[in-house]
Amino acid sequence: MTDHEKSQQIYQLGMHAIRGTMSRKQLLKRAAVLGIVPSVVALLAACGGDSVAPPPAEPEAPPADPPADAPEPAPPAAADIGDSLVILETEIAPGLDGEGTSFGQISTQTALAQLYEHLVQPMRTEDANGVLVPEFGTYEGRLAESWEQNGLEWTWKLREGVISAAGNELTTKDIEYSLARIKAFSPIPIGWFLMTVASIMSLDLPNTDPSERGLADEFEIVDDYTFILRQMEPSPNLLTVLPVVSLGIYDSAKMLENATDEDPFSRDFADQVDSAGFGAYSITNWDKGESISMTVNPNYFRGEPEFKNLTFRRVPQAGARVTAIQSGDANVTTGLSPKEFHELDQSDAVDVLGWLGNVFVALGPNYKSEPWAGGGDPDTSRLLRQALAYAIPYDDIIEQDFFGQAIKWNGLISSKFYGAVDFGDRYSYDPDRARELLAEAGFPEGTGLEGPGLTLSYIAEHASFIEPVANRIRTALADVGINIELDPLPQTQFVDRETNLDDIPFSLLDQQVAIGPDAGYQSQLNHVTPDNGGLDNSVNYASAEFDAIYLEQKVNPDVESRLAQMEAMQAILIEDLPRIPILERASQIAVTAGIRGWSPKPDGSRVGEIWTMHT
Amino acid sequence: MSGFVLRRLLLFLPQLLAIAIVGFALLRLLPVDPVSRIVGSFGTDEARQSAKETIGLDRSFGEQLGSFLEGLLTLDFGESFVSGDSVRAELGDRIPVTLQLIGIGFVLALVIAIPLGRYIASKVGGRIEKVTTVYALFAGAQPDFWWGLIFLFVFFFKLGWFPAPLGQLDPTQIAPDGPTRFIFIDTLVHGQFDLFVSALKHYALPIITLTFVLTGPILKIMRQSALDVISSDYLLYAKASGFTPKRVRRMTARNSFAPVVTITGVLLVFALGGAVLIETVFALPGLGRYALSRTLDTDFPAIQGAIVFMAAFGLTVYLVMDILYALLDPRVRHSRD
Amino acid sequence: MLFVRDLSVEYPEIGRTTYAVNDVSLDVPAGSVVGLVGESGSGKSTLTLAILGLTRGRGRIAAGNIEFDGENLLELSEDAWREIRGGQIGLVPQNPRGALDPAERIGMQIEEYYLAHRDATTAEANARALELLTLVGINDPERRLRAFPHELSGGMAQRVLIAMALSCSPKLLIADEPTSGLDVTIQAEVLDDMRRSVEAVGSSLLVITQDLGIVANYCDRVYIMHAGEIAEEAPVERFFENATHPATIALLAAQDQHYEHERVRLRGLPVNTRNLPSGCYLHRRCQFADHAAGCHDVRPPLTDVLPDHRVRCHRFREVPELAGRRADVGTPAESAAPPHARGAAPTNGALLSVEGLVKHFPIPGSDAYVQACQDVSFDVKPGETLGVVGESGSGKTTLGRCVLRLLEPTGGRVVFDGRDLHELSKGELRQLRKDMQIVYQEPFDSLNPLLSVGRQIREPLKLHSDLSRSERRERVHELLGLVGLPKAVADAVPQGLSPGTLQRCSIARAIAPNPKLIVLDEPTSALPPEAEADIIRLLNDLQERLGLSYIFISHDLALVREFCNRVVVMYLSQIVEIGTQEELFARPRHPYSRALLASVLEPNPRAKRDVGARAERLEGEIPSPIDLPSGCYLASRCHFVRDRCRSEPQELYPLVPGHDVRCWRVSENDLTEAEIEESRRRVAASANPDAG
Amino acid sequence: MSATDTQPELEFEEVLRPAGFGARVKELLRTSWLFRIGLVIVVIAVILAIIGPYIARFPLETATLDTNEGPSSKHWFGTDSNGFDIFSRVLAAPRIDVSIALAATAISLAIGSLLGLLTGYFRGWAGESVMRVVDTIQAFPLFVLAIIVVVMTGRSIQNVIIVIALLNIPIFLRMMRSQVLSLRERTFVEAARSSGSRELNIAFGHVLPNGLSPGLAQAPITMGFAILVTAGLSFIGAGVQPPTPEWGAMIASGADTIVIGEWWTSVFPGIAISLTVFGFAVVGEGLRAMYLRQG
Repeated sequence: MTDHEKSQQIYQLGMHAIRGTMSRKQLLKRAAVLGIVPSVVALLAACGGDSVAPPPAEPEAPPADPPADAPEPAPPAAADIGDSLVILETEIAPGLDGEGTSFGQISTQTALAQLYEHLVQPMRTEDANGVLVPEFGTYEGRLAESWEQNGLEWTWKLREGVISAAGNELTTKDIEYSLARIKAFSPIPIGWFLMTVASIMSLDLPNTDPSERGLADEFEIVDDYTFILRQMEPSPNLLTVLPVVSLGIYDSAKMLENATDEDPFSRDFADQVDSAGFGAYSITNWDKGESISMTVNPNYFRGEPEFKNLTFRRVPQAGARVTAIQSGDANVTTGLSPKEFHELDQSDAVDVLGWLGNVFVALGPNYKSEPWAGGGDPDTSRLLRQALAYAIPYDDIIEQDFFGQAIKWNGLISSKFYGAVDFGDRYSYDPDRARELLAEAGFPEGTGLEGPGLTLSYIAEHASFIEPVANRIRTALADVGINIELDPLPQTQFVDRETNLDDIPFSLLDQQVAIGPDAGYQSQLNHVTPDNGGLDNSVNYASAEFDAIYLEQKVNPDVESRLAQMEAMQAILIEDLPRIPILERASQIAVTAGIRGWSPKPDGSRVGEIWTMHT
Repeated sequence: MSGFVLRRLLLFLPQLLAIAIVGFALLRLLPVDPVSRIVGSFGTDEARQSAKETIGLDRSFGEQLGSFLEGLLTLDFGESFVSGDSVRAELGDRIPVTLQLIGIGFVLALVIAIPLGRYIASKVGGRIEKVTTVYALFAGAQPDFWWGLIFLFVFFFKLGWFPAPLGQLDPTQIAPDGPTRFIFIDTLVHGQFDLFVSALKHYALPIITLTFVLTGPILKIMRQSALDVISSDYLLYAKASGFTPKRVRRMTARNSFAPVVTITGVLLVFALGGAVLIETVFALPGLGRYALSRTLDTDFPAIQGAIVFMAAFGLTVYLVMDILYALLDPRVRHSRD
Repeated sequence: MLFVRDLSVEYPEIGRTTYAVNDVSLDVPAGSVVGLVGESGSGKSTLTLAILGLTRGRGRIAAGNIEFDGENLLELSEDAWREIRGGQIGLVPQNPRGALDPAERIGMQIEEYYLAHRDATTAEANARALELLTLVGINDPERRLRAFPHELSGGMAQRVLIAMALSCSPKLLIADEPTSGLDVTIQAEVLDDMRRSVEAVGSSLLVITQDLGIVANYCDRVYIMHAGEIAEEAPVERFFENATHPATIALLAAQDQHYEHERVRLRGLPVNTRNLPSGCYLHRRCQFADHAAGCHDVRPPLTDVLPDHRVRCHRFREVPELAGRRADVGTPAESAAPPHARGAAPTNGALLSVEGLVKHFPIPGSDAYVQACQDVSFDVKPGETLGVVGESGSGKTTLGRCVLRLLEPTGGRVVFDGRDLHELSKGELRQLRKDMQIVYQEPFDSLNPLLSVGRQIREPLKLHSDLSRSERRERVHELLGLVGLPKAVADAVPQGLSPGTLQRCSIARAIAPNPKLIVLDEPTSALPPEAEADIIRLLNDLQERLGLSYIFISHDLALVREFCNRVVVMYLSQIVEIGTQEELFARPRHPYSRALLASVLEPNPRAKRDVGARAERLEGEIPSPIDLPSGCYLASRCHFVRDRCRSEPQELYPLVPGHDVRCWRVSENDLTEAEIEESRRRVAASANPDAG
Repeated sequence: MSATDTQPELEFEEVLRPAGFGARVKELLRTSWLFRIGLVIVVIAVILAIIGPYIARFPLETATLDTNEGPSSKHWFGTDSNGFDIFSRVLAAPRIDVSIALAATAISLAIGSLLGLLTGYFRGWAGESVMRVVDTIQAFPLFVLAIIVVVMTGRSIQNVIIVIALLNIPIFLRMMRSQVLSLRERTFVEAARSSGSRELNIAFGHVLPNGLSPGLAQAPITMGFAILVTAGLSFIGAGVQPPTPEWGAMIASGADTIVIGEWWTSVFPGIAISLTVFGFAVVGEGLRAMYLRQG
């Protein structure tokens, strides 16, 4: 079976999974449904890891981290915060199982990051602004004390004396349990992820009966603190995958206490009742949908954090979150608009921390919808897309709508990812050029342009800052003769249509995050056709040439030639423009003045590990 | 009288059932498809089928309706498509918030509007009467959500008298768990007076907003009906009969309350639905926002649960209103159209 | 007892103050009955309230003195006032149903009234309430005590109020139009009761009324109010014979043959007290107003004509002569042939014949029904006026509707112009409608308030004629002329027009399609007395010109006598007597007809209804039309009742040709004149033991 | 009296009131300052609904670089985050708000009155059933129903109009029906019948126009209410599509920033709603008082 066939099959299974896992709890209880959820993976918290090699772009990246440029590091205002933090979020985790229905939710990932601990995490160093910047490619052991690679075999040594919140000591049993649990529900996201990206488990013959899905060759216990992982084929991404937020290790003792015959892996318990992790915190109170409170795990191996009690509260209104953090009613919040971060940055009571990760804004003209399909002619389509790319006032958007807290995106792969190419000013704001291209495509001055693609959709809940962008684009497109309408969609609808149905005719994407910091991976996520293993090709881009190179680089162990292949792929993308890249924006977080130690991740969990926060 | 009440009671259940069924059918008639949203466009037929089976949409309309109605008997609305939780439990958390908001808002509005309306009715043509009448007209025609924002701007942002709009309590405070889920009751039951005060502060602005808007129409009706009574022949005759002022006041009160009862009922039903606006402004986790967000999520069981509760609430209000009206005005006991 | 001096009630308004009662002085001596007469809006009701220290709305008593029983009321404290109100001075208000608290049971209201003035227990008050309801002749008083006001008829409510007013035996009873909502037979009963109670305890009675019959029969002294002032005051005989003020004369002329109506009538609507003219308030309306006499500029003082006869008119010496009272005219009772009635009915075949008409109104949700018409048969000949009289609930209005098939009869036949109405198709019926029209009681109600009068008159023309638009317009103007109205009315809406004018418009609409028959359903009962006379003249005039036939439905016997050729008397869905006008009024046979006639109050103090006439009075209340007795429907109220009456349904027996009576005793000559005389004598004796 | 002998003349104090609405409104205008104010507001709102978009000082839907500016001599009401001129959009919004209100009210008035007329005039089990249905509908918080329907069928002006019309049909239906129930007992209806008019002609020619008065007096109030509902729906994102200038959506766009002091984005459209709805309410009250006086 070729890789191609394999990934196709897995893809099909994955689709099953979405149906099952996304539908509801009972299904999970029955644990009878297979699936992977590529779509949600796209939204999923990206793994915190780095590519093997540091992204080449970093040294040259012109504006480093805009918010970090804040005139002077605000003097740590004498905020007497105490040992409790109030964190405001747009949503509160509806479930806490890394393999549960809600694993894709930012709020769930934020909570998991506090409750569970991982084998490894990327190394981070705190910069002057109090941001723990990940240093891609270097890892520190967490639950793992050390590890050794030998071909396809990785030998892991666990840290001794690590005690869970429930008081149980970590042993290889817990690793076995956690992996078995992942496999039992495979192929669901994490299992799938381990398999496809890190090539850990042989999942080519999925079995719907969980009882027959024990760990086989891929895992072996040596003693209480030593175990071996085996890969199917060489993949440099294992360390990248392990820090994925929902890959936390379970306290098997506690989990088994709560298992039932129907639910041997305690999914109901882990998803809806309590956590069972080795993380820094444990749950004290959970008001579904409204708030979740945590207190410190006294046994945490890294010691006590400065903030002992956490309260996550749901405050969907950005304005309310802003006021709350200003008034000191809350200490941490995210999910604000650039403007709000900008405003907060001026306030003495609040510090805004920022890091330029892989959050981007792009237009997604769908190949299924006219006029972007170009009537079936790829050339017309390409010309139209290029016209769009020349018609967008990048600088205005960055300055007016993002207050300079973003940079123009000169490519279709996040600039900090491994293998990303910066195409410079391949496209810049040039309305005359846009008009020319439009005419060339057969639509002089926009005459003759029609179709559902002229309705631009975006997430209504993000309207406060994405709508100005949409309006600016609308105005700019009108200027070159493309008249579009706006159609904000509720988040759930937008996400479903964007990731599952792929039928949004024209979307304004925001916060699209890739999970693997690797150009190949991001291509697989966004641009490869489903037939060749593409995951979230929401604009239905299909290029045989591109797919062919992708499949080659995927199994290419040679670093140099793989880099060349990835560059070739991006060269195709930048001409075809399956999406119109607009900008990369900063990941930001607002904290009560004086709080430091934010450990950002290139994902949606935003808040990161709170354990590292301090004043 | 008892016949009247009985007749109204007999209507109650069929009406509730009708709304429940219409709501149920409406969700299935509207162009939304929870299955597609769950499965995605690449879903195979089996996948669609399995998802359908899971959420029960594979069965015939009649069967679905049957089990929905069966659930209704035990107030079981099923489990949410989105959260997987029991909709009844979710409603149990949300409903108290909205009921407290509009309940207190209405009590205050009535306590202000009734005596004031009665008072200005006796001062027709006077300055206070004119100002109050204009106020009544004005307040009855206002966007409450906007006033909520204005109040927030003034009393929170500018003056800092009230806490940030962050729900029922300060973010650090944790609401007691039960027994009623009404925070004002639960905090007292548990003797958590600090939480009670905090809740009071958090509810203050939304309630003031609601009261500000509600006072208008109630005042208008109260003024008019008190005016009608004051200028009525029977009141004049009561005076001409040498009745004591106390008796005359009782007569005025009793006869002018009936229209107030009606308008209160109508407003109450509307406020339950309109509460979503104030809840949104003040981030109160109430029923309105629940209904809104679950509507956005195409969460059928949750929407159905919300519809049934709201219908039951509305019908109960109308029932109580009719009975009160009949108690106050014997004329309707005999014939009511 | 009561002496009112220079009383004024003012209504302050922005910029000016108006006086609803202006400088009024009025005496009600102990043991007397005083009448207060005036058009609506003349300030009568305001005055009566002011006597109790009350005003409506923002009014206040601006000046004057009220001395009652030796006390100056206006100096009283509020507590003392409360004792006077209801305790010393009882008020029977106008609008009886509106005067009762709608949310309180009747019994409770009476008890509270009683307890407000008497130190008694609730049980005693309850007993008193029961006693009083019985006294004012309410059937089944225990049940009524538990009733709410809306469950009572207007008449019953009026009696409840009378009972309340009498409950504390007040020294002065003020009755504001106490009988306006009552049927004639009951009206007489109530007034007799009130008068009797005044006589019995030596208290006094102030009656506010527009009905000169009541004045003539019950009052000792009369005050005429006009525009908030007393226009004239006089003892009752002098009032009728030597009226001096033009307003008084106009009032009298409408009901009294002694005056030539056209010569003395007041023009236009009553003067609005909010907008009083200079000089004599009446000068614009008065036919005798004269610049030279100062009518236009100088407000006339109240001047003594005789010591007990005062009048507020500059020309009081000339007016009686100018008005031309004819001393030679007899009282109406004596005049055999009223001027407008034509004695002999035309003899040609019937235009309309009604045979065995039955109309039931089923009561929803039960098998019961209201019997509105039972076996009604009569004819109407071309050019004839058939009167239908009866009290409320007798079925006369239903009959009028059924005849026109505006209601579907339950049984029987109506043949109009040779065609059975009930065999006609809907279309044919609509065609035939042009030949039969109707004029209604309520002028405001019978015209569409939104449409112009002209359009409403045009409507039948549009349906039933081929006239072009402009022809129709012309025809409307012609019709308006015919009913005595200017063309301009055509473009006006009904609002703002007087009831009399509106009724003319209704008549114009009725005659527009050139009908053969018009049903007149109490066309004048909602009109003030003067307008009533005008309308009757107009109808007579039109009948002469256009050869119309009328069915004239009325409860007013005087009008029927004046206006009709033949008369049908209805009682409880049945015709009890039918005959020519002369026959019926000269020799009424049926006990009900007799009672009805006997209840008529002649506006002539010299022809007071004698006490003996009470023999004709009917006892108790009309039985419910849902649950009619098996025998004679009148059995429960009739003085001449025999056992046979109670069991045997009555038939219409022909007495003489053209005169049928539904009473077996009359038909079998069982009820003799002697017996009637005997009955009279007996009642007279019991009513007035002293005279016995 | 002989009718034609004398020159017909009217009694003095009788007033020939022309048939028509205008004359009565004039009277109302003369007597009530509040009504004058209300009418001025309504007239302005209606005029703006027609010309608002054309008198705007700045393009309504063209994003500019002047974002989030406070009120100034250039941008009288400031600008929002899109760089839209708020003053221009406040003036242009009646095009949407007032039009939606007008259309929805007209539809509900027409349908409600028609149903009310039919169920009231031709009574029967069908009419009774309609009333029970209306009872039931009215017991439901309709704003929520509106949300459900608009969210699920898509935001569009048509959907908003239809939903608001549905909300108001029961009000007009009840008004008309109760009017008709009393009007059909009025004798002028029977008079028309006795003239030979057909039932339908009577129902539509006589009963309908008379029964309409309270509904017409209610109409401005309903319009105000419709503006509130439109704005409310937009506020929670179930209204019209952006960037259409609409007051509720404009308030919503500033809702997040008003609490951090950027007040102008929400305040000005709010004032516009507040005044407009008040104006409609005042006019409605005035008409109602007029109707009651004449009734």
